[in-house]
Amino acid sequence: MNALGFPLLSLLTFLPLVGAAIIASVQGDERTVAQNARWTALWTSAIVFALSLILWFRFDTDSAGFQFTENAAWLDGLGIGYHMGVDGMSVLFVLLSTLLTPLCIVASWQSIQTRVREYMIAFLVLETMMVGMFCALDFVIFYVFFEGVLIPMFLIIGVWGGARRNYAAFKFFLYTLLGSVLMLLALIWIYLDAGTTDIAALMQHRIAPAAQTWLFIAFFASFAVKVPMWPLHTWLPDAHVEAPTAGSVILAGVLLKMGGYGFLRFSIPLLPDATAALAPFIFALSAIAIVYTSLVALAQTDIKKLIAYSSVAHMGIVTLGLFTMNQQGIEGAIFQMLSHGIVSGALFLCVGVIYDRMHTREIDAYGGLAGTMPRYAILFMLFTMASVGLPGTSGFVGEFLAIMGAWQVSKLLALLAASGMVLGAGYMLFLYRRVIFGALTKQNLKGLADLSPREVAVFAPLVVLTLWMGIYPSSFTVFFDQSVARMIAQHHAALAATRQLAGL
Amino acid sequence: MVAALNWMIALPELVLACAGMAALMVGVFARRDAWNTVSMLALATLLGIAVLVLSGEAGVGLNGLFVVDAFAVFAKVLVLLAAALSLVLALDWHEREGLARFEYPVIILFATLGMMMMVSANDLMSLYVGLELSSLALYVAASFARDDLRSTEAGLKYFMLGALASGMLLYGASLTYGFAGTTRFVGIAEALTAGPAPIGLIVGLCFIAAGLAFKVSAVPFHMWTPDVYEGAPTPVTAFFSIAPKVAALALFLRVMTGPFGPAIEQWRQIIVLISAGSMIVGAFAAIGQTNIKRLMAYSSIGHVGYALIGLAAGDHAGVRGVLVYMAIYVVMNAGAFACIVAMRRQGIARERIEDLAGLARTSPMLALAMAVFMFSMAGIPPLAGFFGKLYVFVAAVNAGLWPLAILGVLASVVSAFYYLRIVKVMYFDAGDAPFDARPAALSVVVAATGSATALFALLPAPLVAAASAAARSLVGG
Amino acid sequence: MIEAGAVFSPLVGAIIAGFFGRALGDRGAQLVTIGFMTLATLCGVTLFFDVAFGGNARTIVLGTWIDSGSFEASWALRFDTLSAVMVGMVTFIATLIHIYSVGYMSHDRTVPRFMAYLSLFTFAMLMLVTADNLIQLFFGWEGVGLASYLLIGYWYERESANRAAMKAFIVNRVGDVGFALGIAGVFVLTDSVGFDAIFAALGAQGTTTVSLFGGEVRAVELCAVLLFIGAMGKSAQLGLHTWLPDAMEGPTPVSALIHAATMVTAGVFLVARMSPLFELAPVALSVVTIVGASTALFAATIGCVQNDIKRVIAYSTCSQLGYMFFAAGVSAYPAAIFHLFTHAFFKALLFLGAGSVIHAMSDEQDIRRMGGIWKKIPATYTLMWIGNLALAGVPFFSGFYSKDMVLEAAWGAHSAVGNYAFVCGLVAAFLTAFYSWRLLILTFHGAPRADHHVMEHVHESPLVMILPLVLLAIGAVFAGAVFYEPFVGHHWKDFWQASIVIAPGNDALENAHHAPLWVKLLPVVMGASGIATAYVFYMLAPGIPGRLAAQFQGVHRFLLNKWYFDELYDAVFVRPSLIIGRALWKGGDGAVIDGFGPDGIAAAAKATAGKVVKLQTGMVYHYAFAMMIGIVVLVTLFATGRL
Amino acid sequence: MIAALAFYAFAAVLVTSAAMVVTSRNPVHAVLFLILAFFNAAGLFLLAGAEFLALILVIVYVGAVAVLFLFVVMMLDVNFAEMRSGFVRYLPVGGAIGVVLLAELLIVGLAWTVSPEAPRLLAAPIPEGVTNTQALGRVIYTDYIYLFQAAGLVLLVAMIGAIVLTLRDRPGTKRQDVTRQIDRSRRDTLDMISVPSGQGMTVPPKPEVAKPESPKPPEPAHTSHGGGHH
Amino acid sequence: MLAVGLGHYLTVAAILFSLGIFGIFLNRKNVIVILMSIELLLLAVNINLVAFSAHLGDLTGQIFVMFILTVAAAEAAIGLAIVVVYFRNRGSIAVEDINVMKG
Repeated sequence: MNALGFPLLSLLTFLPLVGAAIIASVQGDERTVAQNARWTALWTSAIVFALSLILWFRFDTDSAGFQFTENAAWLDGLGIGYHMGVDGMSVLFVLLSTLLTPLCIVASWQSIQTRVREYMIAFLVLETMMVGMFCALDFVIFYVFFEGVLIPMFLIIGVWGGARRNYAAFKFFLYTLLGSVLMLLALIWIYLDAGTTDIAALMQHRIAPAAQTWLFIAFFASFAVKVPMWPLHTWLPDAHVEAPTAGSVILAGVLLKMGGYGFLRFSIPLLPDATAALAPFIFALSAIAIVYTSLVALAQTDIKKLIAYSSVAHMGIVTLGLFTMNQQGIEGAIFQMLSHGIVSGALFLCVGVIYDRMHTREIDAYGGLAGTMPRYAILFMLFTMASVGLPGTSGFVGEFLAIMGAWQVSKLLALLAASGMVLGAGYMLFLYRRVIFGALTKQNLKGLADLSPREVAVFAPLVVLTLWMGIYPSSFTVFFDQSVARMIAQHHAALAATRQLAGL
Repeated sequence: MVAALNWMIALPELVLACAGMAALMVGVFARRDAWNTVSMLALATLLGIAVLVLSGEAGVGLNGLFVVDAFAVFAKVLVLLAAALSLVLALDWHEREGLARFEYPVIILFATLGMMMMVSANDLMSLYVGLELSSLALYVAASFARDDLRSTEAGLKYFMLGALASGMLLYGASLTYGFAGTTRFVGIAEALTAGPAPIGLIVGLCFIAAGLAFKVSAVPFHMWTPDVYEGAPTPVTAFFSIAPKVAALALFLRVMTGPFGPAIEQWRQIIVLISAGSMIVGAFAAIGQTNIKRLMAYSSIGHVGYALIGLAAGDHAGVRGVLVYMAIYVVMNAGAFACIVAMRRQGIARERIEDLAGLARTSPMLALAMAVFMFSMAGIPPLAGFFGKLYVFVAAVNAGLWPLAILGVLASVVSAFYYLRIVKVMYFDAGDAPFDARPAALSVVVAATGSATALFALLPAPLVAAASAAARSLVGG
Repeated sequence: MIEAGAVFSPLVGAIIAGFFGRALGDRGAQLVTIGFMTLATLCGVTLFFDVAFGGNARTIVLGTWIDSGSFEASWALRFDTLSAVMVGMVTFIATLIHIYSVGYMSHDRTVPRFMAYLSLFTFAMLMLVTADNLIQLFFGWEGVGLASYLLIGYWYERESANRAAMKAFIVNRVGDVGFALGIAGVFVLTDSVGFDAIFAALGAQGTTTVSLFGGEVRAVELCAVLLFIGAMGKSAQLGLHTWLPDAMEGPTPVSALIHAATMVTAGVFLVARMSPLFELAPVALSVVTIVGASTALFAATIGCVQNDIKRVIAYSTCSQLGYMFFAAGVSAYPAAIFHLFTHAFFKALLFLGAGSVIHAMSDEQDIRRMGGIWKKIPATYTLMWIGNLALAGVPFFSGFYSKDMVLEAAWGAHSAVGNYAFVCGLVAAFLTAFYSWRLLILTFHGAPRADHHVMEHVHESPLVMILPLVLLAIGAVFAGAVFYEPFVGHHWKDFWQASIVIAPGNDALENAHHAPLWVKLLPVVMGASGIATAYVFYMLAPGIPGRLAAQFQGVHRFLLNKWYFDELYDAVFVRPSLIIGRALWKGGDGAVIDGFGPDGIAAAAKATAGKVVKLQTGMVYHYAFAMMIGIVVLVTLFATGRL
Repeated sequence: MIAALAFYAFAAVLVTSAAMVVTSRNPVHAVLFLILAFFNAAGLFLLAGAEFLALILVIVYVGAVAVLFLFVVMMLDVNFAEMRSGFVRYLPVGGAIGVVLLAELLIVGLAWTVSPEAPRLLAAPIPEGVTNTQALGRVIYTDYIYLFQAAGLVLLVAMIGAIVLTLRDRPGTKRQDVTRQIDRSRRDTLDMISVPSGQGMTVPPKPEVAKPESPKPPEPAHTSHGGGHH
Repeated sequence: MLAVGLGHYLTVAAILFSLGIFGIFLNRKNVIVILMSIELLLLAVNINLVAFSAHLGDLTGQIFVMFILTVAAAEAAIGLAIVVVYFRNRGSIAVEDINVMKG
């Protein structure tokens, strides 16, 4: 099995389903069921998180290979196996998923009062899909989890969402589905070409450069929608705005990372020639995303939408970094993904806090909260600063490394990436100023309670992580140093091989 | 000509025919309470025959008119399962709708017999007779609610177009016979291998394909489907959407890969066309529907389009894909129809999609099951429907059918829209009064098909292995 | 240990005051922060003497920070002469301002917050100056930016304060983009971000070129210019200066600490710190000189017509920063730092004095509504005099030494840009003296222009405010004379050692010592005439300014409106951003992307669905017809082609 | 030569009457034309040497099926139509499609080729020296017993279907009860009374006993021909 | 020209078939005419088969025709039965009236 002697990753993946089954089987009146569902979901996700910490401590950071691997037969007819494992590039995402889930459950403790049972089941199923996706070492397994996420997320947005939840849920679902099905074809092509969908084996497989472009476009269709890259981003603001708080947290925290992870796991290593050829195209889109969505964010009147657009801009930094194909760029991108997972999740939680109290997300409905909610103001400030990439917070490291990487590719690109620093500061501070600062003139805001202990408990880990990742990021980058270095080396080797072939 | 009768290989069919007649007798003489008795008898027969089919041996018999191979066994078991499932759905429904006449299960039995004969056909004549046996039974079943205008209209439309379709099929068969000098599948294949197919045979091929396409309701021979599905009593619609579809597709596969196997280059294009058309119509036409049965009709047209992708590939992978697809399709469609059958409020069967509103609150398990079926039909992993599509697309890509594969995935996105709409109505929309209590049998069907659909990913190997073996017996490889 | 004490004790104070402020109470928070600041000062001043005069330069590595491939940045405390000067100055002045704040902010509602911010700022500034690599410098850089943002917007209920805070942060960010890119450039050039490694690698990279927008430029020039853009942002140089006057929305101690004495000088520090790089980049140095000189002149012109007491001093700061830059630009880094050092004292003194005046005038800031109060607040009056004397470069006050040195160095560069800087500097010196005395006279002399209600309340500030002023005044008087010799004397190299590098051939500083007498005298003359002019204008013939303003209405308005920079930026950047953002949102996202993308496709699908459904007429003959068409099409396609 | 003339005659009438079937306004006329068409088709069969089939066509089709059509047409008593509006409207398109189809089929028919393999593959060559009926009789119950039985099932299903669809179980209708019929004993129903001649008769009063009704035909007559094939 | 061959029979069958098809989709009034058109289709098939049978010297075609006749008879029975029940419900068998369900 693996070094641990038990299938840790499968356990992490499927344990939430057990919790979901328990919740589903609870009988009784609505209150009992709801309370039971909450506690069961919390305990399940907490246990999963605790188990996932084994990954943190036992992961061998000196190795670039896959660890904690598991293998089993599955789709016999196609020779596709159940293969799980993590390497440096995925392990932290697993932890991110397992961390955010219990926080989301706690955050939903009171804000979700209807159909609690279904809500908690949906979240646990979602956790299964997320963890499974990051652990999958088989392309088909990956795809199954990658797509499977849509189901619970669709329900979460649609059932517990806001006024335009139908539109948002459908848009989210169909948009991402459209992207993924094209990837499915590419997946099948690769499978037929290589005879396997095992990721480790695929890494050794050379795909004809002529085919790579098409495959890359197919992958791009899927991952770019998920990331989301401009101009495929419009589902995101809608989905974020309508989703319940915890849904937005997961959406921003983990789901967007699936696209970046996909690029990292598949597009770049499997399709080196196409990656090299199409990188400028990606850069162009990323740069546009950074400037364009930042400007759009400036014009927003809805808090969540603003943060959603900021996510698009931040993910533009990620895609930009990923395709620089140098250590700083890629590590910056990965770090930015992790950081964004924490920070944007926290920002959405921040929005949730006031939404729970006021039931509006209009920026104009707020103002001067610093007076009544000082603790909240501090937290919001911290995450705002992390979002604009203030050194010492997690947001800085990724962004800065990505800019370092971008500079090595193109000066103009780095300039555009860095312009996000200014624009980001612009819209985030603009938001903060209008919500937190200013005179407290609105009557209905005067009685707002500051953060409750439960809310503080939700934020505490995120605060710690934001600062930890900002002050001592090496403890995170060490996980993926080796994997990234290996990937870059392989990329350049593959390109050299192609050149050699072309030369002959 | 030495007749190798070898009638034992047709034992399941013989037994089924006898059982059908016996059930008829029971019904005639038992008078009043015949409905339940005959239904149970028919159910038992169907399941018993399935066992017989599984335990039977392979071979060609009845003077070469009849063939049993792994492919036939697979398809027959599927047909029998489908028939049994739809019969279970009918148990309660027919009683409530005043249709509880013992002839129904008998007709189902004979229809099933006809389908088994189709599946086992090894000659154009046995193909025709089997097809007509099942068709006639289906015409009757469609108009079974004889006092209901919609039901009789469904029967009438189905009949008229069906007769036209069999006319086409026959015309094609006659041309084929005229070219090959024989109606035996093997003979036709031999005649075709001798040289390039002449125009006459190609025309015959087109006509036969058209006739079969009608049976599987592929575009442009699909027009009857929505009306018939809507008009026929719901359990009959359930039956229509699964059993004849499997049988006809199996026949389609056998005819195209068997006798016309050497002419694959010609018919592949035909299949590509009708497959593409079916996927498009199935994806788009269902969008505006308000009647859920009609929606399911378009959905089934779309699904046939996907299955035909596998046929277009025409190789082992393709046939396997079709079989896996259809097996999964049968299960999820039966489940979906079980949910539709359960849509009864204050004694009146409901068919509008809006009637599902709020189901997630009033009947969470039913809603969950329906959601599972809908997501599965949309092809979202990890539900079973995804794997059906996966196998079909693997075949398509393998055969280089890129346009079809791309069209297929795009159509699946479009069709996801209306599947999602049902989920949306159940989960997002405000509730209505709950449905009437549903009979236990229905719940069992829903639970069984629902868990099979949801958990297929855990253990896909048996089905895939069986389909693979079946495909091998048909096309080798 | 002492190093860490100097840098981290303000942080400890900030944390305690910030998070436990409510428990500690105002007094407790003040005690804690001042206590830790005093500790820092003790350490800092000790280090100043130990390192700068003892020659014990050292670097203490605290741990790894960012590590990505060859990109390695660590947390470290670097103490060389340059750092030590800064640490000593910063801790000393910051402590005084902490103490001053006790009095100045005594009526504020959230004293602990204020004290925590101040300490936080000090910590960030110390991290900046003790950085061992560019990244940590950037950390401190942004950290002071944050603290500045928080402190400017301290009175968050005031809309103008919020705007000013945002403006400060964002304009600084523009500079930071240049800084960040500069770091990237340096990293790519030298494969390192640590100072020692950079400087070691630079020698070999002097001729490396990079392509930029189609052309080839020398890499070091590019890096130096980019870094200087960062410095411009923080030090409010021409173009990126607009935030500094607005920053006066913050409480006066903040203006003193951040926007006069310490933070704004970070840019100068950066250029000095990166002197090995700049020495390889003559073009960049010319840019520095020109920008610095222009700023010095430009800010001084505006300072002459402003009416807000703090804004006048703010523009004066801007102008003095320009002096420092052009000093650095002519490779006279020691002169720049020396002016920075003296300026810190007298400018903090001026600001705190202004604060004292404002305090006395019941929060009145407009000098047109002051006057005639010199007798009521003699201590403040005296201290303000000292500050202005130093600022105007009146002999033997500290400003005299440093400003003369700067101007002599500019002359000493013997280059076109040097001469430009020299001329600008001279004119600016005149203007400086002019507006300084304009300020003094309008504020303290003449007939009281405030209403008598305010006048009745005019009172001398408490001791806790005056005491720091006195200490600063001592500095303003003596710092120049005392530190002239080590900082910029003939043996400046012994003092600065390796912390500042001047390439052979860039002899401005050396030449300055041999400047002719007229060069040395001219600034003093300019200062004196400035004072005299102000005396004439505002004391003897108060009608002249009004007549001049009427006469040169255009010029006056131009100056009064600060050369229309704010309006320009508003029209070119701010407004368009919002308009474009809105257009992209509604038009780009809404109409185009969604319109042709998801929504458009969905609508098209629905329309298609409607059409497909219409085919389904319900008529059997149509169905049969469809089948016929189907078969005919199939036959036609596949059979007739084979005839 | 005569055969050829006969062919053309039969063919011409066949085609003409078929056209009339499709176009005549009165459904009764249409049925009658259909019958005419069947007769002529039978003639063609005869010419092609399929005597048995020719007879079957006349007997079964004309005798049963066509008459059934006639029966239903008259039973449903549909008033026959004014000029078909749709007919004209759709004629151009429909005609075009029909002409294309016809052209294609004609091309196919006229350029017919038989596979070179065909002679080898014949399943049931026409035996020499036996009549057509005999030849068919030889194989139909042996080689093709499967189809024969299956056809029987088809007819059975048709029968069941026709019954289930059209048989009305009207309340009050008297139905045949076979058991009771069989169970009847003469004693219950019959009293043998010897009547002295010339005296007249008095019937003693007795309890009412259901009289055996003559069984009502359970469904329309057309199923009967199905039985005829068995 | 006068010698009657396979082609002649096929021609007749083709014409019949086309007429049958024509009848189905041009008829607007009476369903039963459609049923009759279907009989024409089958007749065309039968002529085809008989002609091929004669041409090839093979009995199979004739056997096929026999079963087609049988099945067609059954089909006609069912068809008419359905027409009858439909008439009972709708009171009309005009083709244009059979349009309750559409879309």
